[in-house]
Amino acid sequence: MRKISYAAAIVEALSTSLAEDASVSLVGSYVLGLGPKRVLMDPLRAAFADRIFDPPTSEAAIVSIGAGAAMAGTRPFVDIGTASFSYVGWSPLVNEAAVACHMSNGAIRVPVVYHMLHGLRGGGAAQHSGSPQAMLWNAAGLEIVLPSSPHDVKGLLRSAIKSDNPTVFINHARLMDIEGDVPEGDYTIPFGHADIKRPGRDVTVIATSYVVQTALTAAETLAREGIEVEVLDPRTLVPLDQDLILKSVGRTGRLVVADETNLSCGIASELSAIVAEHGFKSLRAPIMRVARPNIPTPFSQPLEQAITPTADRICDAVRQVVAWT
Amino acid sequence: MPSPRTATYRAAVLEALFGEMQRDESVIVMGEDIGAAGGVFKQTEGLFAQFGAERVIDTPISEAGAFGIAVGAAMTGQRPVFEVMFGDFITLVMDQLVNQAAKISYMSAGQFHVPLVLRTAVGIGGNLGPQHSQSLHAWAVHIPGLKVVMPSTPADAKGLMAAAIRDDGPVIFFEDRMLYNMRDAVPEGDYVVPIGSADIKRTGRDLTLIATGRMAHVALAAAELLAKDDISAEVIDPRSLVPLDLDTLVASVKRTSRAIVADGGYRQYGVTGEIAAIVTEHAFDWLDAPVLRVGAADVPIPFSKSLEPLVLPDARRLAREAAALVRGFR
Amino acid sequence: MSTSMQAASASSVQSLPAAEEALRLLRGMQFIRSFEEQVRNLSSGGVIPGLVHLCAGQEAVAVGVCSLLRADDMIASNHRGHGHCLAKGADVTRLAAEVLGRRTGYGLGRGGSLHMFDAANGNLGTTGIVGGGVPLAAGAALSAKRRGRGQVAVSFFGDGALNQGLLFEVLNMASIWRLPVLFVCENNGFGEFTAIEDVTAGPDPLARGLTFGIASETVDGMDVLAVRAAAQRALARARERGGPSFLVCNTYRFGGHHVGDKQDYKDDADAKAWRLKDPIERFGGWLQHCGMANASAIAALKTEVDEAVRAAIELAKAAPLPAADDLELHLHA
Amino acid sequence: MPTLDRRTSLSIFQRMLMIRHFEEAVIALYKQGRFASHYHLYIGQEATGSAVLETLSEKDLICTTHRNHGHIIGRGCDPNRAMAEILGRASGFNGGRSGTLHICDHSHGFLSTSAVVGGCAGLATGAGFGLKVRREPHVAVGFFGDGALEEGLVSESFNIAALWKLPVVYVCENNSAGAMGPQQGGYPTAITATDSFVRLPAAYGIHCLKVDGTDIAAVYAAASAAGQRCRGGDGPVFIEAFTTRWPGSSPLWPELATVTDLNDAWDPARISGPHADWSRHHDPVLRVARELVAGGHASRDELMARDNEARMRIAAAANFAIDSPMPAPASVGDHVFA
Repeated sequence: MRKISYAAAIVEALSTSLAEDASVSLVGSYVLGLGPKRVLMDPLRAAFADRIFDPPTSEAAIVSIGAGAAMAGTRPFVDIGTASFSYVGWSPLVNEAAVACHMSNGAIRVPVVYHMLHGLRGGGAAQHSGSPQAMLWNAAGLEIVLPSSPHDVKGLLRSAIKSDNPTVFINHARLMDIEGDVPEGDYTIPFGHADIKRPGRDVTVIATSYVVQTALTAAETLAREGIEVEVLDPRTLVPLDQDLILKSVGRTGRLVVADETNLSCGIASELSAIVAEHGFKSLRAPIMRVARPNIPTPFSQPLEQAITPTADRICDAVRQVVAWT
Repeated sequence: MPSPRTATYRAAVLEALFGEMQRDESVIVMGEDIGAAGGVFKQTEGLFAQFGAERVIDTPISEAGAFGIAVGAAMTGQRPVFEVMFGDFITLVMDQLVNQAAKISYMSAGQFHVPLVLRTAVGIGGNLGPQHSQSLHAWAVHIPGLKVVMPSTPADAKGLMAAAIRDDGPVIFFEDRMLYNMRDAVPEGDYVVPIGSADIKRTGRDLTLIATGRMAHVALAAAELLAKDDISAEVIDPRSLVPLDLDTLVASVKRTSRAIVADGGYRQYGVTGEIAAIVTEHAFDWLDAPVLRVGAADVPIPFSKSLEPLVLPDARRLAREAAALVRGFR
Repeated sequence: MSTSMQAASASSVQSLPAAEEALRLLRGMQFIRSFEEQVRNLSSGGVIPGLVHLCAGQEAVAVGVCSLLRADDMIASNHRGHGHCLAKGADVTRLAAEVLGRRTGYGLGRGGSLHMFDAANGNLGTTGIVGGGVPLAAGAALSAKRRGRGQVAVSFFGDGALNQGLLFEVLNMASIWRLPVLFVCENNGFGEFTAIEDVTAGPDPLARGLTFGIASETVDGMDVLAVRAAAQRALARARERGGPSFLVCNTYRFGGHHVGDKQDYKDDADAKAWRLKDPIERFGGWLQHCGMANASAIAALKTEVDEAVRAAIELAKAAPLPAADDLELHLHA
Repeated sequence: MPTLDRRTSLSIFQRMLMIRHFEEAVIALYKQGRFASHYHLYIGQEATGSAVLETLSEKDLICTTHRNHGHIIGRGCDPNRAMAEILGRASGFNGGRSGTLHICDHSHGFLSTSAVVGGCAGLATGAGFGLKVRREPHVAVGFFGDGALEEGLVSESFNIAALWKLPVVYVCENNSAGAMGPQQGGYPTAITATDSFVRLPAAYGIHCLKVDGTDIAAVYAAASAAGQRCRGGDGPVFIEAFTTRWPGSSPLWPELATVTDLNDAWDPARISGPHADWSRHHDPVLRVARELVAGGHASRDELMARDNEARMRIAAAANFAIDSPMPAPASVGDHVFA
């Protein structure tokens, strides 16, 4: 199958969506970040000039405008840019978009997509490396999508734009350049379906976003030591594919959750609690959490490296749970 | 023996504010309607009359800007107690809280400190609906650099507010609206409860109920019910979520081998998940049963009288789950 | 020479500084320019991780304002803040070390270019959030007002921040509370990659201050003396409890939003025209025009400054990176 | 001096009567303990909302705030379901999920009703954006109080609406005049440094109009002009409508300070009590009634009859709400997602 970059896959999904549905619009077109890949958006800017708007630096307003436009029956795709900036637009995100459907007893739909780039990107420091997805999961009412491969990002983005719910679509800055098999044609990946990126019998490693790639690297290393790791990517946090997670841990009896959000009240903690609660009897070792320690992201490279969920840290955690008796 | 002096939760916090403002010129109070109006919950009543407009500052409805100003003032010698009227409105100060206040001491390598207290009223009750009832403290816990306290009794509220104001870093102080009128013993005069110390509100041997804020009272009521069934529950209130007194929690769970975590925030991705995970991690070999979690239903808090009470479990439901946990995993 | 003549006529109305002070201004601007040029080379050479935002072209604003500030006055900067830090007295070696992520930097190398704090010189820091530093300056002004020692706080921000609601809220409060704060908008024509007119509605950015009853004026931000004169008025107002001021300094960013930005969105003729107004060339020309310095003295000054900056950067490069023990320091006060 | 034809002015007055009686009924229901939460009333501002709504078409979109009853009723939404929502009943517009703060009737073009100050301005701007994307010749109207002009979100919305020429009419209902303010233990009022609210949107190049919010002809004229401008693609308009705060809305909790009796309109001598001045000079319902009769548009008896009709209709709505069941507990999790 043909290989294209993660960024190119995003552009394909956006292009198909804009062409297919005249009510789809883009608020903010630096969807691919500020790197060289941003030129991939130029053809779209040309082809759909009347539906692509580059807003001022007014995060609160664009989040709110996206919600309003969606309530008014269109399907805006709003680019918040670096995920750390979502805090500037936090109120309309959680007080308007997330609650409108429930508050109106289902009368109002909010089919908006909020796009952001999260994660440790190399020198992003404390205000450009944020990963707010766990906090957004804690606020009920938002669908949360974290594609980890070019194939997934295309299919999930198509689903996100078709979804009648407010969807937070989170890419990792480091994923943009990775290449992978992507079908030429149009396809969607339904929400709530986790994907086993690599099967294994000894330990389940749940990872999200860019850390899925890290976990696959770790699995290679561990395979050489005779440890067969199953790498599971939930792909969407809301809705969450709890069944597949519990099935996998039911087989392996051991779990490591690897993720880039901060440890406290983070994704690793929640998934660990869910499995401990519903899969207690199948656990043969404590669940290990490999996450970003509770420290603001430091700029300097050795320090940034020190808080990154690396393949080495995942390997150590896996070896610990395997050794547990 | 004379019965101890009592006060309401609201009055206890106010006592701490009066005390600290008298003690320290640099303590100022900022917020909406907190001046002459005395606060929408009357939680700042009398401060304006005593300390005047220079130290008790009414802000416009400009949460982000006003909070940012408090952060700047804290960096330059003031100790602001900044009030966000409803906990739901911390959404409006999120950027200044997460991207500035929490990180400035770290980013400046200690050149600057941000000695401010963000106090806000949270909790479900009184039919205020989806934008005036949430307990969003899990967000603050998720952000490195913030201390998070959540007192459940008038005495703790007074002592922790004093400690929060004297702390040199940003402290988020969550008060449950529905506790404001609760009356209980409160020490007079200068009284400080150190941040980071859990409190065993009731001792027991069969299971540990780890409960925050208002849920500590639900847990105590549940413990009463359980006692009737000869189940002895220990109730621990962490009192502060950052720093978390892990030793006290784990020691208790190692004794009882069972735990339920109860918190007023949304259940998914919240405080209950964090505490359950960390307790399971540290007491795995002592656990006879999964650590259960009890929190707010993951829905926007509905207004209607018939729906609102369903969002948070009551003592009966908590006791039922506790009994099942003890019996089911003998 | 024609540009320096214009500068002279534009500036002659302003209060003329003594030769010594004038050379101090020139040196201040040249120092920033040298620093930015050498940092740009390091950055494009891949020595610096992350994005670096340079202020070459805007030196007159930082120097014009900061040259009038007392040591105990305070500033809050933005993401394009090297110039503000240097102009407010930061040590160039520690600044370079922070940009390079070295342990000897102002933030142990944990902040980097976007997050540089210098408490000793009243610098509340550069910040990575557009408009994020504006309320910090207003808060510092609130402290200054309480202290009553005539301190002033200055907020530097770009035209991109004009569209942040935060600025709107803070302007309102600064005016209501008559805070001793000076809001300095460095209008360099571009918010990141977008021209100001594409994202900023209204007749004139000045209206954003005037509407709250704040004394506001537009300044030629390429003329250090013009900036200085306007700042003088504003600072006097602030120190005399006259409340805030709002300055829109029209200037130009010679480089891109960050090092590596191709700047394909810029108009060449426009860029050329602005280059002719280079604040350093222009002021140097003016100094020669009125006999305060000759060409060789100015050339010597440039060489001396380049050398000083080079030496500082070498020191910074030689300094150690932070160690694992530095990871959690100062997380809580 | 704009004037209105008989049909239009009577239609506006009809909306005003419905709102007034609805609000007086809400207070009564609160006093009976039928609901517990804090609430905000529209009494004193009926002329503004009714005249603006009179100019709108079915397809136009509306955003409102915590003070939404007047806009909902004035738009002609079912008072039964509005009152049921305030009482948290299953039959309410929001199924009892939002109560007084967030009532919205999507079928009449209302977007989600935000109780976060300023939230509505952002949503209304988004509604205008949606209309522009779909190239529909309608307008989005955002009603909010003067306090919203303290929120940064509102300034950001002004800027973008002006830049993109969005069809949005911002109606700022300035009801601060005559308010007690916190110093007298009353409800808070605006804290702003500007000497005139229209200067704020004007700074973003938005076309601004000021009107007496109790003068239906003036409000109708301004709203029509604003609507035309938007539909013509000339961008947003900001209308500041001045009203004098109803004494009952001034304290920290609403009180039934005045009770409406149309006879007071043509017989001011009957008016007495501490708030007589407000009733004589600032009550929009009495003013419009007086003008309708004076202008020969209607007889006193005709107006009394309409008044009575409205009173009955609202009484029926109150009974409907009281008799409606509470939502089923099991439904608490419904509609978190579409």
